[in-house]
Amino acid sequence: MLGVTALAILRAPGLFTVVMLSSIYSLLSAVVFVTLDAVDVAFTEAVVGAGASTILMLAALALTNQRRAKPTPISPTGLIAAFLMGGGLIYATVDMPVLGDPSAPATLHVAPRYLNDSYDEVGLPNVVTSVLASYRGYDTFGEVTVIFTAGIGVLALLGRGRRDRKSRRKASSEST
Amino acid sequence: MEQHFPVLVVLVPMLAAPIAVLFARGGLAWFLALASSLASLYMSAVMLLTVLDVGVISYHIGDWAPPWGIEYRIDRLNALVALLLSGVSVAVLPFARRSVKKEIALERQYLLYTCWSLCLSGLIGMTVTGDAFNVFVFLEISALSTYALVSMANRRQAHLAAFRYLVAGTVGATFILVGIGLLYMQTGTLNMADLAERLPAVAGTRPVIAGLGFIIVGIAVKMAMFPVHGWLPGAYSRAPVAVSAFLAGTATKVSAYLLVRFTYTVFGADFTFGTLSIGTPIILFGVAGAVVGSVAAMHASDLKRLLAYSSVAQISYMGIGIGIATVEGLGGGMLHVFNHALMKVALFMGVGCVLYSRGSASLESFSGLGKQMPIAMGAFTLAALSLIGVPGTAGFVSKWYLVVAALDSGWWPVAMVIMVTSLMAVVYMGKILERIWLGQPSTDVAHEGRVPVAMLSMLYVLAFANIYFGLETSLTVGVVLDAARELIGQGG
Amino acid sequence: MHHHYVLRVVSKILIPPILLFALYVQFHGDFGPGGGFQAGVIFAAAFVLYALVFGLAAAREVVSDTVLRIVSALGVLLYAGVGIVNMLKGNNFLAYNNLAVDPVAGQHLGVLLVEAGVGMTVGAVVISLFVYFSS
Amino acid sequence: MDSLPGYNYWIVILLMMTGLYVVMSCRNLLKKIVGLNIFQASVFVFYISIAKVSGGTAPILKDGIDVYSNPLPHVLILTAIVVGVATTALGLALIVRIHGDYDTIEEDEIEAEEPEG
Repeated sequence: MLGVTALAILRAPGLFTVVMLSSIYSLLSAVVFVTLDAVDVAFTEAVVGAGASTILMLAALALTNQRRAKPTPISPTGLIAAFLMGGGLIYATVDMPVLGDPSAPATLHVAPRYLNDSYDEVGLPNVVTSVLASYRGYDTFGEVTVIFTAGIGVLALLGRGRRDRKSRRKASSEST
Repeated sequence: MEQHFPVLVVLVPMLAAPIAVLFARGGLAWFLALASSLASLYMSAVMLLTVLDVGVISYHIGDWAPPWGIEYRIDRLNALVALLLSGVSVAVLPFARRSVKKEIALERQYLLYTCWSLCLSGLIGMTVTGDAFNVFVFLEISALSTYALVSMANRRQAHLAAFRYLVAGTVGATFILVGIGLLYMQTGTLNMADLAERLPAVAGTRPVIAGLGFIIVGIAVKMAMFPVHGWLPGAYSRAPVAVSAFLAGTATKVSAYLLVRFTYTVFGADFTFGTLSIGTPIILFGVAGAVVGSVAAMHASDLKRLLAYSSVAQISYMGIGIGIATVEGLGGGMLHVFNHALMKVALFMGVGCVLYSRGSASLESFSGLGKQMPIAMGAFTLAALSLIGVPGTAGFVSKWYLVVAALDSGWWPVAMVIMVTSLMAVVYMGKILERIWLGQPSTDVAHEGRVPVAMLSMLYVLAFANIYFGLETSLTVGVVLDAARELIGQGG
Repeated sequence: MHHHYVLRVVSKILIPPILLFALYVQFHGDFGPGGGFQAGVIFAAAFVLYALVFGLAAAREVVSDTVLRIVSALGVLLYAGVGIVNMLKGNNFLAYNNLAVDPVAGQHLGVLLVEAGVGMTVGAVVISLFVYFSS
Repeated sequence: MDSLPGYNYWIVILLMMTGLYVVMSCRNLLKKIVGLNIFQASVFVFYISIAKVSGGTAPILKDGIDVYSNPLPHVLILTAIVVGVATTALGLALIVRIHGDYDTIEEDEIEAEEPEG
């Protein structure tokens, strides 16, 4: 289903449809996350990916007044790049551990300490929260800064003084 | 206090940003950015001395021992890069004050300096971290703030350039993310030192090889290596000129550092360049990039664009040095990272002075400036000579090491290409110098005022740094060659 | 939209539970799925609903742009502040153990404060994104 | 299923390829951003499938359960999702400005106005 949605996005001409499909795509991947036992990630993907991004995309769509995208011609460079990347990954799958393999290296080295000791060391039953806020709290600090940066960036682009965009546009096209 | 320097060097500029936003004053934001860059410069200098003295510093954030927690790990190489980054920021900020005042509306200036601080802390964070996923997080901090910085120029092409940069940068970052995921899948760890220890056991497996490929491609995009350099000319030529100067000295340099860090430290030189001989394609793309960049620079009509294309060529030299993978080659490549930052920052500052006083950076507007602005143009000429690689300048030293390394390891056509593209640099920089010193002043270019002393003096600091590091090479060459020996030795 | 009484009444009824739910998600992250990020976004959703029904101008009166900017900065500073307190108390950055006598209680407090910082910044930034995009 | 050990990854790979192709080929700027989202979301699925442990449950500790999925990739992806949204927001803001500048978000029409880019 994810694949069908992704292909539909590629072909759909209506931008509103594209945004809706992308929201559906996010919700579907949230469902996949639940089946893979990642409830926190599913929750976030549903709230942030399907919710916040969609609202922003709709707002952007409303501001740009564009409803339809031109049909996309087949791009050879795009195809080559996509197939090179896909080929590289498929080449790699041969040696990959089977899905759910309890003896995969990823589940053996670092992760067991989080599962076994985090309750004694941090005291929270939700291991994801312990890792997120304590063991790898610095990543989360960086992540908050990323959000803050995005807020500042959008403020710089769309904040105060946008009302005279039309006049500035004239000025900037004259100066070029 | 000193034991916290590894994290403070990142934290201080990062905290300057929200504090600047609280007060929303351009002047205060500028001061905070400058003060925090100075603090970072001091701290990275202290750390470099400590590292040279006692060896690697490891800082465990949250007191969680690696690989469970995130580790900051300072060695010779990244201490030098951190010094370079904060140094460039300290040098460009006094210059930026007046230049930004002229280019950007007053109420948005504090946002620019906020993004500047965030960008600096993101770049230093990428440099000092010893955790592969932490690299991705800080890379995104610096990337998002860079897109915002580029888009702040008051011209519409800047938005387009920033958008293209955003798309390319995000694809690059996602490639790096996939690569880190593949490594994690095979080793179960994210800590770089731990990865380096555990990778040899699984080195032959396909996910590891694919992971290396993804990481190299992703970094190449961020570094603007040929053929994925498309975003750079637009971004550098459309950004506010002070931002161009800052980014030219920092952003691609950190990517070059990351390439070294992943290929040499994490995977090990033996594996990357011995078993897989990744060096050959890197060198070949580097050669192609050097030629393409130089040819494009010869045809550019705007000086910012010319400098941006010349950056593509110069970045390719760094790639060549990294790909040759001998002590001289790697040392030359890293030396060029340092020296190219010095010359490009000075050149963009020179252009900034001309933009400030003439309002244009087209080639025509440089005609006869040697008579009208002899002081600024003198410094510009010094930096231009360094870019060409005239003996006695910093540019010569690193090119020398690169050519020698290429000849030593049998890559003599590569040495030829470095020579030929240097000649092309003579052509495109010579064209401008000729206009500056021999051309007639054009009458229709506006005269918009004298260049402020602050801008001129920082331009001179950088120009003389080019000469200083061209003559007195013991500091940079010594550190870099030692670092290269350490990195190549690590593989076994 | 201003004359749709049903909408106005329904949203007036809905907004408090949404805010409550945001707080629940914020503080329940220790035990179940949830945490600062999700809570921030849900909190912002309540604001978006208010703005959609009562108009953006009314919503901006409730939460002004300056407040948003300051809260988003304070969230980052709160997060870093916790780490700095840890440093002043002699441990490394973000080592929560020393926040209380018992290291586990310290960790708990640290996580709580840090998640609050996350929630502040995320909520304020998402609201301001919505405001910028729709004005 | 045993004959194709990596079947779950094949789906992810196809999704990543589609996403990358949308980013590189679509000339509409908004579709590019949507393509980036697809590309990133499929990488997220890839990470989460690394974390899956057969017979395990979500990593929230309860008495009587011994097998949990690996929490570390979950944490990484939580971070990455938020980073992705931040990028999307900034990209959309740029699109709005570009539309204000050029009255279009089709790259072909912008390039017609801006030959040098």
